[in-house]
Amino acid sequence: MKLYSLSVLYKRESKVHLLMGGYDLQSFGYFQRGSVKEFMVFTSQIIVERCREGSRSTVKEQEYMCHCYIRTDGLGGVLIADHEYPQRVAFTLLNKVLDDFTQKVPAHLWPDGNQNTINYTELDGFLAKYQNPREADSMMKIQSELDETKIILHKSIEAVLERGEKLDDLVAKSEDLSVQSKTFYKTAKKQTSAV
Amino acid sequence: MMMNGSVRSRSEVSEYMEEESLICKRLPKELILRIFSHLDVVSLCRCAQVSKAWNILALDGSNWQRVDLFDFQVDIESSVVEHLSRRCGGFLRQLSLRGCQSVQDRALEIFAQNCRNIESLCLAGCKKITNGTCNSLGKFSHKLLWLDLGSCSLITDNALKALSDGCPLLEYLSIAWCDQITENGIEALARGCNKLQVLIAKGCILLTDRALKHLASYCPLVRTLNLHSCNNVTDDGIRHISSGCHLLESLCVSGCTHLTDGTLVALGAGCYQLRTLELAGCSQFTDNGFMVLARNCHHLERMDLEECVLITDATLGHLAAHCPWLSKLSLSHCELITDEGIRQLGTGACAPEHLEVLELDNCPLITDASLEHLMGCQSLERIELYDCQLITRAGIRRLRAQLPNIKVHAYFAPVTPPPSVGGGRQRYCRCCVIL
Amino acid sequence: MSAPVKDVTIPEDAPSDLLLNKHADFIALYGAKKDDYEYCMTEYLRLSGMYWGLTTMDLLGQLERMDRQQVVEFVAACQHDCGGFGASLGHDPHLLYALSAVQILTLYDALDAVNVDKLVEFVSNLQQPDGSFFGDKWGEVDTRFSFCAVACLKLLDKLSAIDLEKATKFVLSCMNFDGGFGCRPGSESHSGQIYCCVGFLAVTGQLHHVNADLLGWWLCERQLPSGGLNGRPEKLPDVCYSWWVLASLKMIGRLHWIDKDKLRTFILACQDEETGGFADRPGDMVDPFHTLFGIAGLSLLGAAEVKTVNPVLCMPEDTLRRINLHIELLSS
Amino acid sequence: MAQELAHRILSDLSTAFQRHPNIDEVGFIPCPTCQHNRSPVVVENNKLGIETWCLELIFPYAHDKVLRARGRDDNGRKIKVSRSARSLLEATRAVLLVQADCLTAWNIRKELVEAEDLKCIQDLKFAALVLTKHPKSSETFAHRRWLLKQIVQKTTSTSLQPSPVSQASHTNGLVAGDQASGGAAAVPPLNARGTKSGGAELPCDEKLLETELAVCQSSAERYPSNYYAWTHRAWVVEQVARCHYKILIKELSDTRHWISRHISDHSGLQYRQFLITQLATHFRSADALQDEFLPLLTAEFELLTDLITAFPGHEALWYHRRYVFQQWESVLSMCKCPKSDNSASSTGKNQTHLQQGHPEVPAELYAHSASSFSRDCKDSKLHATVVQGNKKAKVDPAYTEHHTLQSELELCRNVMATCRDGWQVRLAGSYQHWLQQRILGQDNTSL
Repeated sequence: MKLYSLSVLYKRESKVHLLMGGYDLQSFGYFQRGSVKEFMVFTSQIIVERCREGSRSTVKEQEYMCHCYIRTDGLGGVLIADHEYPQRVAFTLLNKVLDDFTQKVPAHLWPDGNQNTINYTELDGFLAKYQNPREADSMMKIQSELDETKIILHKSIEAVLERGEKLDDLVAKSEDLSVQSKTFYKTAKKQTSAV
Repeated sequence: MMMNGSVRSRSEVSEYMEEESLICKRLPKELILRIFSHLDVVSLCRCAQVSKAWNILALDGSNWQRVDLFDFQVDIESSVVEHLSRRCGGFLRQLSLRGCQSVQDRALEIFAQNCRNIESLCLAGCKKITNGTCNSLGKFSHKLLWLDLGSCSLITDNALKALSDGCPLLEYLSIAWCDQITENGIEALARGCNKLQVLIAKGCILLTDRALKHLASYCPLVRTLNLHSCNNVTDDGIRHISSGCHLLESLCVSGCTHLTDGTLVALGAGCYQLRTLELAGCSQFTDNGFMVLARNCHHLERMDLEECVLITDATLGHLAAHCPWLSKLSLSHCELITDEGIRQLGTGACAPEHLEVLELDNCPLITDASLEHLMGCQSLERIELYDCQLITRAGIRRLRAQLPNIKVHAYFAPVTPPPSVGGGRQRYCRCCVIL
Repeated sequence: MSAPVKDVTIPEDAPSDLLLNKHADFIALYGAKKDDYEYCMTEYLRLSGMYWGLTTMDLLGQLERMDRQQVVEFVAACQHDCGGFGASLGHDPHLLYALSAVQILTLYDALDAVNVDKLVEFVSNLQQPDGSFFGDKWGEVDTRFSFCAVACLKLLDKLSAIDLEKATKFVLSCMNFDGGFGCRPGSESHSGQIYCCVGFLAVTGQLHHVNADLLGWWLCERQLPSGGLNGRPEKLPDVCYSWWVLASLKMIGRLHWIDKDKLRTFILACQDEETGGFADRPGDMVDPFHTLFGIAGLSLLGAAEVKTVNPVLCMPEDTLRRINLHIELLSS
Repeated sequence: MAQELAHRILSDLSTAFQRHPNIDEVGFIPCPTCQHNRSPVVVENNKLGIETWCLELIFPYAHDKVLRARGRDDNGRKIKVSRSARSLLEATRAVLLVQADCLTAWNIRKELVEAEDLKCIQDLKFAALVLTKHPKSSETFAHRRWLLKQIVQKTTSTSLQPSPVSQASHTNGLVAGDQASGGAAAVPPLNARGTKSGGAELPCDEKLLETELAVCQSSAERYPSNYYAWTHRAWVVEQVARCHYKILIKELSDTRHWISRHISDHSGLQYRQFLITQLATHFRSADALQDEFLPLLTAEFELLTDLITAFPGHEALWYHRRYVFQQWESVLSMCKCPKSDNSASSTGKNQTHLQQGHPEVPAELYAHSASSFSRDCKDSKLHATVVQGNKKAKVDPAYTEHHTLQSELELCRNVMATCRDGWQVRLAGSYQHWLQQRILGQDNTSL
């Protein structure tokens, strides 16, 4: 079971921007990591854009599970994990991270903050600690505090997109994705059967 | 190989039977022999299957003066060589067993005994042969002129002693990659074979300056010397050569990393006949060394300076000024070379008629300007530009326009038609292919 | 709350009828451009590729669209002096391609185009003292090769050429406690290997060795909510595994244990409407391999539009009837 | 032109391997066209990258060279065989980096090894590299097995090697242990491995074994439920380590942590089944089985119970439990009545056990697994049982009853009653069904 990326984003009037991100891409091929990272950011952004404030949702995309929690104050977190990673722990972590972030980064910095302006270094630590959910904390106990029935499950990214929206188009349009990443996306798509 | 012949034979025998009588009546044996003498090994063996008469004629040693078994390397067993040598006897002048890995000393002993007129023998890649073979050669093959022992890595100095005792006429010897040979072997060889003109000692890593000293003092006729990756050789060794071998035309010291400008100075002082000089990987040479060399060795035609990383445009200046015959020049990985150097080359004495090949791959400073400077080189056949990242498609196009027949080598993929629609759709998913 | 089941969801707009002619066209077109890079990439399994394509065409009743003579000549050219067949010209001989070759030549009733005795010799020479089979002279052992050997010989009516008792003993030594089979003794049960081993027992008339209920249960546990079947626990469903499992169930008379309609829906959803052909899963790239096993699977599920397929040899029943080859299966 | 470029890129590859002997990963860099006059072959801290635009250039070129080594030109016409070790190494390398299942290319490398143009160790290194790009290439693993056989045959005396027959039926007798079918008919003759394995020293080069296991590990990491990686690993333990006791134990504790981090990897779990099955042969008396083998099974049960509850909905875990249960039952049945048991396979097992001597049981095993428990789950009670398990002279009835059919059925009922997760419930259901089928199955056989 693996955690790949943990990012904190801010959402206001359906505009979303990344405040801080942490990544563990060791399990990917060395030359893929760049593109994979770009896609993790890209995906996290899309999901936060498409999900309501105050909602918890999990989006399944091929082998990946993107767990997303957006607070009513617009602060959102996305945790991208594999399908083995327990959803419950994922959301516990998201709660923790957003609380911790709120404590350490004053809210007035959120609206136009970004990776460079914001000083928050805990994410990698969280990622490392939670890689093994058993060691993370007594997560098996905290089941109660989280009502899983409220978590919305989407079967693919396409499922969170608005009518008529196509993921391929979004990828094609995106300025945050390098040419290499777009090629990577195409080939990866072509080879889903082999991957 | 004899077997190869028999395959066809059965079918052919019948056809030829009645023919044969006719032919034999019409043509005198001598004439048939004469015809056979022009056939290759396989055809001869096939003819040998046709009839008794033809068999005798076809296998007459006089048809077997030159035999090259390289094509059959895989299935040449010692026995084949033994048959062959018995059959050819004194007639055999040239034999190539290149790559016939399974051939062993015993077979070559029989060969040496039977074919004493052998002049040219290639044993390159016959990995199993040892000093034993060279002893046989030393004992029986006194007319040997040309011998290739490349990659016969089991042989040692004693092999060369044997040759020096028995093969005084030897002019060409290759002991490439025979890495057990030392200066003692070379000394013995040099003492006995003073007519030596070519010595290929590529990869004889144990050779030292003293080996070259002996060579220089006993073999004044040496024209070609290859010391590729003989890493113990220093400037002193080359000094001996230049003082002893004034006829030297071709020298390869690529990979002799200890050499410095001293070598180039020495060559300039003694080897005016130099035409070919290979210095790849001799990273200590500088412009000064090449200045002396160029000023003295005007006949230089082919130079490999790959990875002589210290040289600059100045060296090109000297070559352009003093070496009018320069036809092939490699500057791969000479990272200090700039367009200016190429300009001098392009305006140099060799440029208009002689310069045919220029290798500039991995010269990062070269730009399209260099290509402009070379447009006058009418005889330029090939130019290497791999990894010259400042070179553009446009620049190459312009050069081609000027020199239509030139081969330009760069990474720009040849314009291939875009992958046909759904090209990727023809994949098998091998991941789950069971049968 | 758990990880969601490893499975796919079938899109609403997924095809639900058999696009018979499109598939025929897909196969007919396949390999038309032989200079194609992808074509070169698959050279190493060419003969199998041809078998997949030709069998598909035959099952679709359109075999005559393929160039019989060209195919037969190519197959013959792939035979080596040792009697074995390489995947393509210049490729080394291997049991896998010996079977493909025999299957193709049987489809075309052209076995006389090759040296059958040599081939039989090649196959029997690969049997080992323990009864197992090498895939080629380099000595890799796998129950797949045991199947290739007997299937080959059965089609040539030369089963007597090998030591059946030992061969069987080896295959049975690869049976696991769960009733399944692996590639070697002690190896994990795997639908593909199960197909080979059950197929081996079917060909040699020894299906009684199988614990049909135990194995049958394991096999139908491969069916996922989407209706598709996977090859092993917690793997994604795949059209080709649908075949390996389905055919095995058929052989041991337990086909009725799975939900046929859901499986049919899954297989049909793996078609590509524009290009024709089947993919491993809905929305993926199609290829001849999955196309054959998609079609063959539908045939086992009783699709009227396609010929009946033989679950053991994955060839049309009518072809086998022609050479009057009959294989006894377990009854439900 | 295209040919020359392809040739150049192949030599770029060679240069890359010469300059960076420790390349440990290969990957393709998505790049549809060649933008710069720059080599598509790059090496960054020992990772080899190849830009995808050049693949369609070098693969056909290299493939053609391979065919030429087999006397065919690219149109399949017969031509003179041309073989130069160096160019064949280059060509096969290029082909295999792109298409790892081209067995002809691997065969050519085998021939180069036989001609001593290529060292086994070198090629093992190359094959390992290929696996970083194609982690489930069966041909690559097959080639490794061939290379390893070459090395093992050189190092160990032939007397050491079990005849395939005994080996096959041997494993079978254990794996298909209580198969109702005839699968287990053969009584395994005691083979060389059996007698040898008690010995302290390893029958093979430790470094070799280590690297091989590491290769399996990384391939298993790169592709989940990697059938070829795990069956290869089992082959290595059998053929290279000759199922040496210490290795089996070490593997069992090494993979323990791995599987609790890869709970859906059935192949990994099945590998533990292989290890446990092989270990059983080392406990050579009914007593030893009870005192030393049963605790291993208990530990496995506890591990599973823990994982199944912590991570509901994983079929792989439930399947593994089926194995552990049937092993448990067969061992118990043997301990209860070793003589009277007539089922061919278990008699076979008993003979094996009785004929063999008594091995020293390493306390570190229990220490080790205990520590990995405290890492994986904080179940001190279990910790206790296992540690005593080591010391206990006679088997404590309390815990032979620990996993009766009843207690397993109980577990299923609990899950089905309490668990909110539908899939988990379904899995418990089919485990229950399996258990019930066993009862029927055994009734049938006893009749």
